[in-house]
Amino acid sequence: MTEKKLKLTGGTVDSVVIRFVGDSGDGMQLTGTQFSDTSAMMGNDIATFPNYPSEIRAPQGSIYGVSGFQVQIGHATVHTPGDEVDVLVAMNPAALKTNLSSVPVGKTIIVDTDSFNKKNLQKAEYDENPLLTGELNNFVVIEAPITTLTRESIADIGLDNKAMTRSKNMFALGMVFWMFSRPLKYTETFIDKKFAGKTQLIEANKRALRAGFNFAETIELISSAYTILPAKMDPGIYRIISGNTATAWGFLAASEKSGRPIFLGSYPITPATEILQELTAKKYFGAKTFQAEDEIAGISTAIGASFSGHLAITTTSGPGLALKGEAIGLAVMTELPIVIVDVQRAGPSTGLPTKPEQSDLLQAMYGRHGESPVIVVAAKSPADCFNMAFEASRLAMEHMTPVILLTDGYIANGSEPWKIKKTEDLPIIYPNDLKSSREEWMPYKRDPETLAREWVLPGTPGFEHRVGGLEKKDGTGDVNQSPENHQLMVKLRAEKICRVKNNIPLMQVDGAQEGDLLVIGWGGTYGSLFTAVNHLFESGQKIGLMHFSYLNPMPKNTEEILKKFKKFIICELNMGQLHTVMNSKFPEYDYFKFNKVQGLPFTVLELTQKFEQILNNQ
Amino acid sequence: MTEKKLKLTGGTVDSVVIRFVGDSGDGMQLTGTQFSDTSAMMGNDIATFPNYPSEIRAPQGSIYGVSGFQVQIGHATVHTPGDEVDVLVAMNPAALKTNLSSVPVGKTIIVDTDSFNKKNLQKAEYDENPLLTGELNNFVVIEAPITTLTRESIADIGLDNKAMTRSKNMFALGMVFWMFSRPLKYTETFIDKKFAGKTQLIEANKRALRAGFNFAETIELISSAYTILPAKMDPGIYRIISGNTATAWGFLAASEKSGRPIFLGSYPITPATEILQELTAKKYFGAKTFQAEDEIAGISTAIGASFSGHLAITTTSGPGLALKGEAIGLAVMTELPIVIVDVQRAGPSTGLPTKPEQSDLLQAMYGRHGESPVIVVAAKSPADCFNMAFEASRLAMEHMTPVILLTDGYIANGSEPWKIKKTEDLPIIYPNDLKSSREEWMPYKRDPETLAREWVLPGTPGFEHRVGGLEKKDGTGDVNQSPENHQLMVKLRAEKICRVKNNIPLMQVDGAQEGDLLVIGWGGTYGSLFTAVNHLFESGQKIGLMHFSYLNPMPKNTEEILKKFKKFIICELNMGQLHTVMNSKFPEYDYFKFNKVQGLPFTVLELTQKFEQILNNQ
Amino acid sequence: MSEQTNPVLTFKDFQSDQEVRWCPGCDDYIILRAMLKALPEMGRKKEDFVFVSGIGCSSRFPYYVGTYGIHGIHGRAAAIATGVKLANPELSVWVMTGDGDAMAIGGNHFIHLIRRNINIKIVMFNNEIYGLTKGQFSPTSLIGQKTYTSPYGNIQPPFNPGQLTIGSSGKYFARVPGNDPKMMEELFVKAEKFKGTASIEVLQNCVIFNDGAFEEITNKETESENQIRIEHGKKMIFGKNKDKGLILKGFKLEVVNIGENGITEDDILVHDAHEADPTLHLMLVRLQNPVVMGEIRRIEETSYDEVYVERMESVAKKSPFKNLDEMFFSGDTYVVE
Amino acid sequence: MSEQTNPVLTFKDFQSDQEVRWCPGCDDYIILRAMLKALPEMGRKKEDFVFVSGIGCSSRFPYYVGTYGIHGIHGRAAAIATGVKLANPELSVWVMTGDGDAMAIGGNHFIHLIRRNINIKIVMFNNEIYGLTKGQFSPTSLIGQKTYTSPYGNIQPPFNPGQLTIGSSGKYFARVPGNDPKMMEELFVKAEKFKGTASIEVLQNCVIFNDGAFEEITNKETESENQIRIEHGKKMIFGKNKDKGLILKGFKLEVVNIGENGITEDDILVHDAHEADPTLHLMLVRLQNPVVMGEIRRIEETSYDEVYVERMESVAKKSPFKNLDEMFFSGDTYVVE
Ligand SMILES: Cc1ncc(C[n+]2csc(CCOP(=O)(O)OP(=O)(O)O)c2C)c(N)n1
Ligand SMILES: Cc1ncc(C[n+]2csc(CCOP(=O)(O)OP(=O)(O)O)c2C)c(N)n1
Ligand code: SF4
Ligand code: SF4
Ligand SMILES: [Mg+2]
Ligand SMILES: [Mg+2]
Repeated sequence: MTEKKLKLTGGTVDSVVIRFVGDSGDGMQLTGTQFSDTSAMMGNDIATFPNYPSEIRAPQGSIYGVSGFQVQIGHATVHTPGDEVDVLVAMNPAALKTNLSSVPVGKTIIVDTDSFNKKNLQKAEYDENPLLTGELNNFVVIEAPITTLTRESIADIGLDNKAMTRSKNMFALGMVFWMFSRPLKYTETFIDKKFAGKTQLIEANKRALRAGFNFAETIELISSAYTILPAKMDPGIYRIISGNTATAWGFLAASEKSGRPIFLGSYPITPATEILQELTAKKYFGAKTFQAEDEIAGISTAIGASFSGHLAITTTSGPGLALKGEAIGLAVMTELPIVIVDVQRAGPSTGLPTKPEQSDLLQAMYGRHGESPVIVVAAKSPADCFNMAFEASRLAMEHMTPVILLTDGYIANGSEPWKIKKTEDLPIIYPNDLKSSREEWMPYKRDPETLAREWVLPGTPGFEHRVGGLEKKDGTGDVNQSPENHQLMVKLRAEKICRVKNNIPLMQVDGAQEGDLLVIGWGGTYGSLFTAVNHLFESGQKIGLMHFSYLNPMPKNTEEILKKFKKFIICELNMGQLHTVMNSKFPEYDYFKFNKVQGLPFTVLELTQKFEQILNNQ
Repeated sequence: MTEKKLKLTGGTVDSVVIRFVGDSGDGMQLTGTQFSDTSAMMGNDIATFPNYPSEIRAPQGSIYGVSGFQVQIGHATVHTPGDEVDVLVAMNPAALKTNLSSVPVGKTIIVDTDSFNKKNLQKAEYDENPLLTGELNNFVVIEAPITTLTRESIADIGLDNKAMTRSKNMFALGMVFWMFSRPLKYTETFIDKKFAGKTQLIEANKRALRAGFNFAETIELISSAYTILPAKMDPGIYRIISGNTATAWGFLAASEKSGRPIFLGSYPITPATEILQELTAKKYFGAKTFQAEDEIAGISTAIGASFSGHLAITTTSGPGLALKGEAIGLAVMTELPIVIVDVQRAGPSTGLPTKPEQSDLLQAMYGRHGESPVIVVAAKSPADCFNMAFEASRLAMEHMTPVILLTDGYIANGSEPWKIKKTEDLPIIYPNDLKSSREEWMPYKRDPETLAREWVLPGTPGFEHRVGGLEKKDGTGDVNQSPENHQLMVKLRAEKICRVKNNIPLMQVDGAQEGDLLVIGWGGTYGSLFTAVNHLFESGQKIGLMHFSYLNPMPKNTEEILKKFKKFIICELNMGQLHTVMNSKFPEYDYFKFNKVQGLPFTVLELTQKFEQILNNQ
Repeated sequence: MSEQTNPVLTFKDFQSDQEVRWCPGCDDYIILRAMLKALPEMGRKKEDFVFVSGIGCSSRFPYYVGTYGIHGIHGRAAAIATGVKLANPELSVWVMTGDGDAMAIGGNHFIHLIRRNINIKIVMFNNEIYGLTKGQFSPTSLIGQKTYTSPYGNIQPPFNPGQLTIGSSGKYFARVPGNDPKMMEELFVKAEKFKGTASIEVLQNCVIFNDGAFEEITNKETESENQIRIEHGKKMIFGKNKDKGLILKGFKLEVVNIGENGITEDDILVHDAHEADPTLHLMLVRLQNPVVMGEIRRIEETSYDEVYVERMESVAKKSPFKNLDEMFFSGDTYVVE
Repeated sequence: MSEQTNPVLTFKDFQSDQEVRWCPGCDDYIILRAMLKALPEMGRKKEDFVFVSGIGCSSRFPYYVGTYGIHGIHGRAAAIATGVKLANPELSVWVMTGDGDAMAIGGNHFIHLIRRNINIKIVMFNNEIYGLTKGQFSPTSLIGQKTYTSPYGNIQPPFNPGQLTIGSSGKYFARVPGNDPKMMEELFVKAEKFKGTASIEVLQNCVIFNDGAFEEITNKETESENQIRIEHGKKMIFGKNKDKGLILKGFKLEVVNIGENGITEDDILVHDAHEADPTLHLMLVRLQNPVVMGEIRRIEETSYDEVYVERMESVAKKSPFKNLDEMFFSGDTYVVE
């Protein structure tokens, strides 16, 4: 291995972005996760972004088969996986080719030279070997024959060639561990667990890991490794959690705090499937899951289970939400609580199914026939999925209504440290249970404050009643087609959702509380928006961030906040859907738009530049 | 029969509103249609509104079984079926009870006294007979033992009691014909046709009709009948047409003018089913229809047929549109032309399935995942359904995109005179067919002006290609997941729809062209809005009407028109959906809202009052 | 909420306060009466019944029964019912549906419910027409049938609901004429006791849009010749004079006259509704003349909901965590101070 | 666009320019090759083929064939194909689908296509798993199968695709192992000639998420014992030494050894794929040991699309109007001057 052109110098840095890229089969997701987890346990804050291809296993070495995992680790709180890559680990030419543009000049690239053979270069559409052409002159390129070294280090274990080669990701991970002074023990424990019983594999992986570590240490060429001090985070006990797991756990907590067992009726779809999988695996907590024949059956079973008194959930992504529209209308009319999770991905149609986007907001708000308002909330980060799943459940059952929870592929697959919540510290959820006496009770008798009707379950003697999709008479719930009653009921359903604003927290603005520019966002872009806003705020700009977790209804103080700023910019990973909503709710304000529709998150850089431009009146 | 309390005086009037109401089984729809058609043929303008119950045949005499048919006839152009009823024909107590509130004091009520027996009064929830209590004192009540008289008039024909009773609607119709000096011959011809071969029935119905007519004439108590002079309408040949028939015929015309055969894939749903039925019956024009297993199959077959080069259509109502959302996304991505007709009905969920509403606009605009813009157009009256079905087809095929056509139950079932269009007078439709040579052609090569891709059909040698729901590479149409290409394609698809504005007519304002108040509406409310606006305009107010037929994109001059007015009011049969759209597109203007959600059309009166209130600054 | 005998409940107890709104003369009234009479006989509490439907004339049914009920959306009754039942397996859950609701838009949920064998009863009102939408052909309409969407005669070959049930690996299928309240009543009670998905086809006359569709089969004059009513363990004999029966000939069932050509009662097949192999049942559901009524197939196995509950319990027993907190704090956690 | 023999076309002509992107070792490659070899043999023009699919690994198929094609949305391939075919009945339309695509979300369109008997070929890649979404159980997954959504073992009883086809009144069903390109190639060519809906199940191995699902059946060592390959008009004999066969015993098929217990070849059943009565075919699709391969059912009737075209033509002939204008101006019109 040779160090090229530029000197690599270690030292202490604030935060670093590392991206592991290789073939789908190269284990990059695992490598990235191990690096992230280890860093988190060392007290760094982290934010991750897995970016995998839509093919299951694309042909080896191909460009569309490249799978990547990016993590930012910092000693200050980090809110995004980072814009630009400080260290790129590229296991083959295709991985280098497709990721090079994210690496700024002067940064480090580690490559497995063994993979830069003619076949792979061709597949990556390189005419010549980029390691030889000089096109990488401006980077610190660390060329290591990783495959060979891996094989050598484990040659005597008795594995075949293919199996040996599979450990090369551990070798690469070892090198990176050394660069950032990470201990190996977490990953070693992980290996023990993962390969339990398969002693050869345990031995091979551990040895490869250590070999990489040692290799990095012993070769002179890396003069010194980077150090990242632990982040200043809230004291507490943490774990690394992905958004989908956090969503599942949030539901488990809501079930516990409401006393209502979970029923999840879903049909698998990327990137939402893990929620179904996680709750199925955790069946022992009493969560009932049901893999239905399609999305419509998924939500229909949830509606049935809600009628039977369960915390009823259905999880999906955009195309599935489209299919559920009619059934959501039934839940609106029957005023039954259900939570619909939409882990958004890039559309329209099948689109870019593994890439994140925020383009289902309008569908969530308006994608049903008739006047059928529902609560819409969104999670802003992987760990926040826990909170918002909890909140969605709470609001559904306290207000007897469907709630749509929007997350996206970015935060669903990404992970970050979660300061673990004890269930006893979570608020109690009060489903709007039967409280009337038999005499006063009617199926559509409403709570005077929330307008929620009471949730009366089959099996309760004396309260037998029927619900359904035909318009209901106010109070009795009988089928009724009278004009006045219809108008009244349409208004009551709207007002019921409107009053939810009395039961959600006020909007908290980050950065300046008043001033020149209010950045407005929602959902999974929080990390990037916050980082950019905070950066400018700390550098003295009067810039604030209003980030929506509650989209319908919006917090009560929303307009109050708008009044305190001069300019507004709405930033979204779509063509301007919150912009449409804000214009319809607060048309008095003039909003700039900043939109990106690339199946990728915002970079902090592009945001900062845009904000500066507006602040400087350009 | 006795004339009660007030004198009924005949004379010449401008317009009159007649409503026939009775049991679902009483044939009120037929009676109303006969009266309307006859009036139209006499040169009156007419507008009708059938209002039938959602039960097929509710128990006789019950309140929810009441079926009604209202028609306004005028010697000036009439645009609505009218607000208030001048003559109510009530065949039983339930019909009287449920319709009395629409009859202003002093107007005429014809009742069949035979039906005011104890059983029927009970079913109508009358404690006492309203004919005896004096509660009808302020109306001109014409009490006639219609059932008895009918039976007597046809006793010798040899029908059983039940069959004889069935002719009573003809007797009532005969009475009304006499009141308005209508000839019987149209209805007589109709009877001949309808009962062809059943001589007894022909005889019975004709005799009952004439008996009613004679009865009205001979009894002294109707001192003189109303006369309505023919309306001043555009010269031409007319026929009475319902909205659903007009929609079907508009498609037939579009097929003729584009050279593309029709394929309609649909699933029955009220109130859209008649379009499917009409096109199926008119198979001989080459329209292929297919009753699918559900709405998703309906639109999916249409997409397939579009790929095969047909003018592909699917028809439905709100719940069906919700189900079609995902597939519309596929048509957006594959850029295939299809027309989706949504005959709106009152929602949410099953709602009031036989009542009209305009509450699917936002679903049409936004009810899909991802960024998936489509063209949205709406018809404003029964006859206008012909134009807009034609337009929807034209735009779909010229721009290679899905088009949603919104009508509603009110105009779909209602009818009005249609000045028949000769097909040769209709514009030619130019589908965006293959025009490139094999060398230049690519599946996603776009017309530089419209951005439409070329429509190349299976069977064309040398142009084999695949389309699909995954994001497509600009030009080649290959599957492509690159960030930049995705952003480009999202923008191209949006821009393609945007450019449709170069291919639609400018907005024409009715009434004042500038001034104090601009009334804004869309779709089936045109008749009421126009009548109210025109009334105020003619009385000197600076009020205009901007009524949208093209909702997405909107006509180019929309903003220009907005600039010319001081105040704006958006009137809709929903909670404010166009309001949301206008705010998002033209947030600079301050819109009042006027909304009604009762499963009923606007009345001219309530509109006029509202407009006056705003004009008077209240 | 467990089963009990409740001798107090009567027909009246199960009536709802809603006025019944079908067309006069519709068989739906007969089905309703039969159900209201059957319900008290099932020996269960009133509050433990849930009637679920989609959209259609038939789907108005739940409004008329004074138990819990859901009038759902078109085609989704089977899925909604699945949720009701899995959430609370103690309930007696009934899907009331039409030929369109169950087999057109709802076809997928119908076959999947049957495949899973969840303890839910499906009563399909097969009138071979879409009633509520005023007369379009349905997936059971006959070839040539004239309806508003087949004015020149229907050309889509129909499903046979029994065959579709067997095709979906169904464990229970019964057929009953819509004009025989007695037989319906008995059948509903029997079906309630069956642990699994019961698919029941009622040949229901729609007087308005498809009057007389089953006239030949259900007409009181000729029914004994055109119907065969079978019972498990009994010989498959029919005819006014009980002089006809079914025998197997190669791969096919044949109708024979007892007493002719040396055929005696002994030659007649005994109905075996409990045979897991569906061969005979397929023959029976397909038979056109006579049309077979009664429990054609009834294979008692563990139902999905039972397995589901067992699985929940067995997994819970092996739970690695006492409670949620334990899971939250398990594995790779770390402390920030 | 009518049929023709086109001796010029080859395998290569039917390849598309897209790189094939399945996992290395996936049976899908074998199916693709078999199809590319079969296509030239069908004697039709390249431009007259349309491959339609839904979503799934299998549904990527159309991209790899150089004909016309639609990669649709999940579950809707059968419906999209129906539109393609009815709009242009001259085309040869193929639905390429998976067990999830065809029978989970697409179940309804699948059974309705089969019921209608439209001349469309369905090739279902049955790998008993959802491949594309990375390993959840499908409607054909076995009881006990561990997948990401059944970590404790699947408890939903599976469909049998052949049985479901027969339940849907299907006229054609064939089964073929995913590792036998020769048999597939032949079958595809035969199916193309069939006028009606052909339902073809390919037992397709998913190396990543359900490897070895059909190992016992398709393993080259044991296949001749565990499979029986049948042909219309031929005796149903199998075994390495052609020493086993099927006979009928009452309502059931039985495997017998030829030469044992006095059984000779004469006793062995002859396969009748053309018998309209589905009894034998139901037995054959259900047989577990051996598993039946080949054309199990092939009943040639007029297909829906043929009737559809005839109906269009016959009605057109009786048209009361020469053209649209005539209709517009027919009946009750009136003149305003
Ligand atoms: C999504 C949706 N599509 C269509 C309809 C219209 N629709 C209501 S009932 C029905 C068919 C009813 O037929 P069936 O199930 O046989 O019931 P029946 O009225 O004959 O008892 C249809 C098409 C609807 N309500 N919702
Ligand atoms: C509406 C919708 N729901 C769910 C999905 C996710 N999805 C894609 S393919 C698939 C299942 C694929 O299984 P199968 O049809 O058996 O194909 P295979 O990948 O096994 O060949 C699922 C659930 C989707 N794309 N669209
Ligand atoms: S339309 Fe037919 S099925 Fe519906 S209620 Fe009337 S008679 Fe019964
Ligand atoms: S996941 Fe399975 S079915 Fe899909 S391509 Fe890979 S091996 Fe084939
Ligand atoms: Mg029906
Ligand atoms: Mg599969």
